[in-house]
Amino acid sequence: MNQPIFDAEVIKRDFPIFDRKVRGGLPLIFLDSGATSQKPRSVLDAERHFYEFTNAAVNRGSYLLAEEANEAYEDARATVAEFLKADASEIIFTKSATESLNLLAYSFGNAEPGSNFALKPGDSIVVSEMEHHANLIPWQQLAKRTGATLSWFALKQDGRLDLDSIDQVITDRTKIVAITQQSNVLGTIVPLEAIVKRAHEVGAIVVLDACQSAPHFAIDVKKLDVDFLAFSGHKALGPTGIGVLWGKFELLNQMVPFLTGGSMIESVTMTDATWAPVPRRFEAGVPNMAQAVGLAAALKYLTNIGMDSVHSHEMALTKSALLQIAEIPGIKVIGPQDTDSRGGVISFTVDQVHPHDVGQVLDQYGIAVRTGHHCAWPLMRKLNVVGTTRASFYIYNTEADVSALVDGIRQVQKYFKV
Amino acid sequence: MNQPIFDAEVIKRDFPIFDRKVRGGLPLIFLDSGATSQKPRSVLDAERHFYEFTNAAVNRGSYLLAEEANEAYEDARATVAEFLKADASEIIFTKSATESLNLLAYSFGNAEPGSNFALKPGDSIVVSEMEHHANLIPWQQLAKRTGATLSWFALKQDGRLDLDSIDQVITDRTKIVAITQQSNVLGTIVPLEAIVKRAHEVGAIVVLDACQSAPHFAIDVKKLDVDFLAFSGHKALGPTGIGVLWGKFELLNQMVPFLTGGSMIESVTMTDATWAPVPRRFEAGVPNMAQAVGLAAALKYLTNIGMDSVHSHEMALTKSALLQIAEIPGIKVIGPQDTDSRGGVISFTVDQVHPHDVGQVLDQYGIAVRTGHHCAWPLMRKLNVVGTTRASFYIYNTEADVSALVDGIRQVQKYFKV
Amino acid sequence: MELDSLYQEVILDHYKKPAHKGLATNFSAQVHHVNPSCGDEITLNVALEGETVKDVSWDGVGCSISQASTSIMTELMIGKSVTEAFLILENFTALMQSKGTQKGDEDILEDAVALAGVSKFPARIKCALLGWMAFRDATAQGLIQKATETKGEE
Amino acid sequence: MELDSLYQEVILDHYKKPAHKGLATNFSAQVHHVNPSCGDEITLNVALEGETVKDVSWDGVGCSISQASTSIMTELMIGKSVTEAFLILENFTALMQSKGTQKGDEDILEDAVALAGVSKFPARIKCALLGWMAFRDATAQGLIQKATETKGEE
Ligand SMILES: Cc1ncc(COP(=O)(O)O)c(C=O)c1O
Ligand SMILES: Cc1ncc(COP(=O)(O)O)c(C=O)c1O
Repeated sequence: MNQPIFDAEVIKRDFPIFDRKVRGGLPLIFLDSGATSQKPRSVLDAERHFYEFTNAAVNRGSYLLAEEANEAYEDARATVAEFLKADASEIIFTKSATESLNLLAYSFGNAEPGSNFALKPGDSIVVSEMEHHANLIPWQQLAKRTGATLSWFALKQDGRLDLDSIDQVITDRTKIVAITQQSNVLGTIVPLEAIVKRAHEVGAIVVLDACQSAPHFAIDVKKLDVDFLAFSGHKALGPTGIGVLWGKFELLNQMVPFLTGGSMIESVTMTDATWAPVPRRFEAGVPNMAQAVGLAAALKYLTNIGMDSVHSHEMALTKSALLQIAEIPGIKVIGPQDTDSRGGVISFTVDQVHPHDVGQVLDQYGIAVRTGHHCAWPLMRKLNVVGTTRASFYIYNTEADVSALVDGIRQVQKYFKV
Repeated sequence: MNQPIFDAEVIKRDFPIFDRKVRGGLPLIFLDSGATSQKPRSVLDAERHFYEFTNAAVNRGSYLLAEEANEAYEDARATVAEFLKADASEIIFTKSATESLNLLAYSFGNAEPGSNFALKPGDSIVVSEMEHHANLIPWQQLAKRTGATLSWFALKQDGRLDLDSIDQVITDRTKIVAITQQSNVLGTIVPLEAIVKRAHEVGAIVVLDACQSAPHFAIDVKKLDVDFLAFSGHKALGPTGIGVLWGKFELLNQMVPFLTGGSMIESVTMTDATWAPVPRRFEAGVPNMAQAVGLAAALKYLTNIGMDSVHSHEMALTKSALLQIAEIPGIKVIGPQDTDSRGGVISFTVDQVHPHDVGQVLDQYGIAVRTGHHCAWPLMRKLNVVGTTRASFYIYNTEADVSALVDGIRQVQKYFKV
Repeated sequence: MELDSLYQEVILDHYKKPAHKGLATNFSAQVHHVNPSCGDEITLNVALEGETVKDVSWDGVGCSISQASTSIMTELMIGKSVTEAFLILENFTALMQSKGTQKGDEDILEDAVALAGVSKFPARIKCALLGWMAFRDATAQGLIQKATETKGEE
Repeated sequence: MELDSLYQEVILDHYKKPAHKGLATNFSAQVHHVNPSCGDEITLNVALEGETVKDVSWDGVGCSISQASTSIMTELMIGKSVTEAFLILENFTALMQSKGTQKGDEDILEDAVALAGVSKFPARIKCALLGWMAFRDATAQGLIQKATETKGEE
């Protein structure tokens, strides 16, 4: 499992951006795929092909282009479904994971009082202390609007969630458990089984933020048995402007719409409207068709490599990076120190140097990392750090990139004389 | 004004899709730009260039690519602002006009009771009988959620709004007037001055659906003096998956967010969050950066041609089509019969032939038109038709396309022996 | 011309003279279906007698395909047992999904094989199915109702 | 190296030994500002005496640029009239927006010209401005408060 079965140097050639040079002619060492990934040529070609050959509005046309556009769009839906081992009728295209999560929070908020998804004072929504703002603030707002309370799994010193108190966190009053599969800051992979089991025991639904997992390892929604799952295309080699919401059909089917407008209706009068079947009920307006097609090409590219290989490759780099960073005095890795239940995201601090300054010096060597609170501000407060520097790996990264990072960190220390 | 100053045949060469053939080798005669427009090469190139050279997540990075991505994204915002004669801080990127209009409806719905935008029972929202579902259902839903009532301008037999009763429709209780600038079915252009004047007199805000206008003639938001305006990129030569919401800064600045998540916050704790300044407050998550860049290229392409020329060209085609269609017995144009205050959208019915069948026969000749209710179902009911066939023109259409349409209609009649 | 594979003579005939159009007053169940993408609507009545489809009548607006398809369907279904009717329905649905690869079994579908060409035009499949889906729905409702009534009488 | 144009010696000195860091207890106004994109925070006190900036003190966390820039700003502002202070502020803001085209007026900005290089790094401009914006805000609040108090005394 730890042996990468593809050559990242060869993979890299599929990604046009690596032909460019940065900061005075240096090659690009891109270690920020946790924020957004680069795109292979096949994705750019697929999107362009859509515009150049079949561009027309879906759902409405009786001419050839519209038929073809429809087919391309629905094929993309089927590809996403296959990627998640789900049914195509359960796949909703959104603009981003952020929209997917907001869709859920607003749809639940729109539910008729007394109906399945309606929340009321006394009900509770459970999140964790390491959620990305996108899987935290929508639930804060839903809690405020409905009078429900927000509870959370606390973080332990080792960068893992404290699940000992699971029965106190998820209670009979819990209606929603919204949790990340992998932390975008610490790389921690959350043990979902216990959480899903407990949530379903008390009749709560589980919403999984798969932004940092779906692009990096194989996912089977049936095996996970969560109820909803969200991820963004742009972090999975896909275009910007496309996200996915998957949900169990029988749940989606009971839900009321979020965005309203064209194509999501059954019938409309001046004062009222009824809704189309799922998934169209949740896709108002002319959809992001070209981006859906691009995302499908991205997922095919990943499937072609094999998600298990993607994961092994990243874990090999992560292991190597963790070992080499551990040897540098004054560097502290925040989160799990080994490759057990963690992904290819490494956050660290450099003694006496602010993350922003770390990132700036690395940039001078062509190394792109992320710095700051990584949209997980409560986690930063909990860890008592102002921010971290984060390196994240993907299929186009190599051992040479890891070495460059490690050398770069030493240069940071030298530059700031620490 | 009625003299087109560009050659549509030359323009057409900028649009790769016209190289393809349809239905047994016929050239594509695309008369469905009202649903979505085709894309010039420069737009596809701009999007691709973003992915191949500067792809990185905006708002967060301290490395070169992120700086460049940020610049590209903010330049795009500035280009949109210029196109509307607005300020860049007033431009919000959404995924579509549908999202833009929902953003408003939800943000108003989220307003604290008693605050500027909050609605309460007794308040009224005004729309018109010819709204697209996207500018109707969000307001229906907002009315339902707040207890406000929905009122509307009725349609007259000539396809124009009945503004005689304006003082009865817009009253002291009116808080929002949401209206289209041009009907996507009838082509009717709405006389806004009277509506805006009356709305502001009673302290209501005016939301303009510019989906069918912004791509087709010059817009100056300061002159229009509306308060908010929405349009979709894909109808304006731009990519799918991008929309625009413009609003007066002082209004946007008082509004609470719609989508919540990353990049739209000022500060976040586990239980609460405060919001970033406008426009970021309304752009949660990693935005549709490549699409924003593509839209900017589209608007530059249009500006380059000149919006007045775009309009004259379309009106010349419309005039010609109206005249030629009038000569065919059994065809009825729905809406204004001349080119006075109307745009390049022509809806018609063919006696004894259902629109779907009309569209099907036209398709056989390579002609792409839209058929059905055009997401304006209440308007269809009012007109007492089950649907219409709609031809809509854009810069790449020619007199030859108009002739093909007219010949096609005669073939429809022949085929169905009517 | 490809168009002729869609608009067979039989279809145009049924379109001009639809069978069983106009709602009968006696029925076991009534349903109203719409095709949201084009706005076509149908109201359809089914009268069941025991296990037999005694009568089907309908009214509505729609394109030639949906009108003809509904008309053909009524002629096929009236007099059949519910089981036979559902078999025909399955058969027809499969034909519509066949993307032009099947011609349809004339023994089972009779005149409805004329609609085989529709399967090559994805946007029109819903038109062809509108009446059939309404029939399925109405028949199912009729059966359920009957079952409930019988139970009530026990 | 381009980096040296950003991290001038003066900046690193101020970063290591920031001036007027630690909040004074006497002040006319206190503000708290954050840089939402990186999480840096600053609390800043301004003490006004008549039209003069008597004292500026601050505390907070941030990168070398924001810490050094704030430190340099305090040394510049203390003792200046409010009008002079705002002039310096305008001057510095313009320098930050200059995209590396200006070197800054040393007569006005003194040590702050060392920050000219920041303007070539768009992501860092907000860092450099954090303390300055806090100062502007606090001073404005202090002035308003004074005006209100004076009015109250009338
Ligand atoms: C008048 C009008 N308003 C709103 C819309 C909705 O635009 P979109 O589907 O791109 O969100 C459209 C187009 O479909 C339209 O024509
Ligand atoms: C864990 C996690 N959740 C949610 C998001 C939000 O994704 P997006 O900004 O693409 O909507 C991100 C990425 O920014 C993430 O890392």
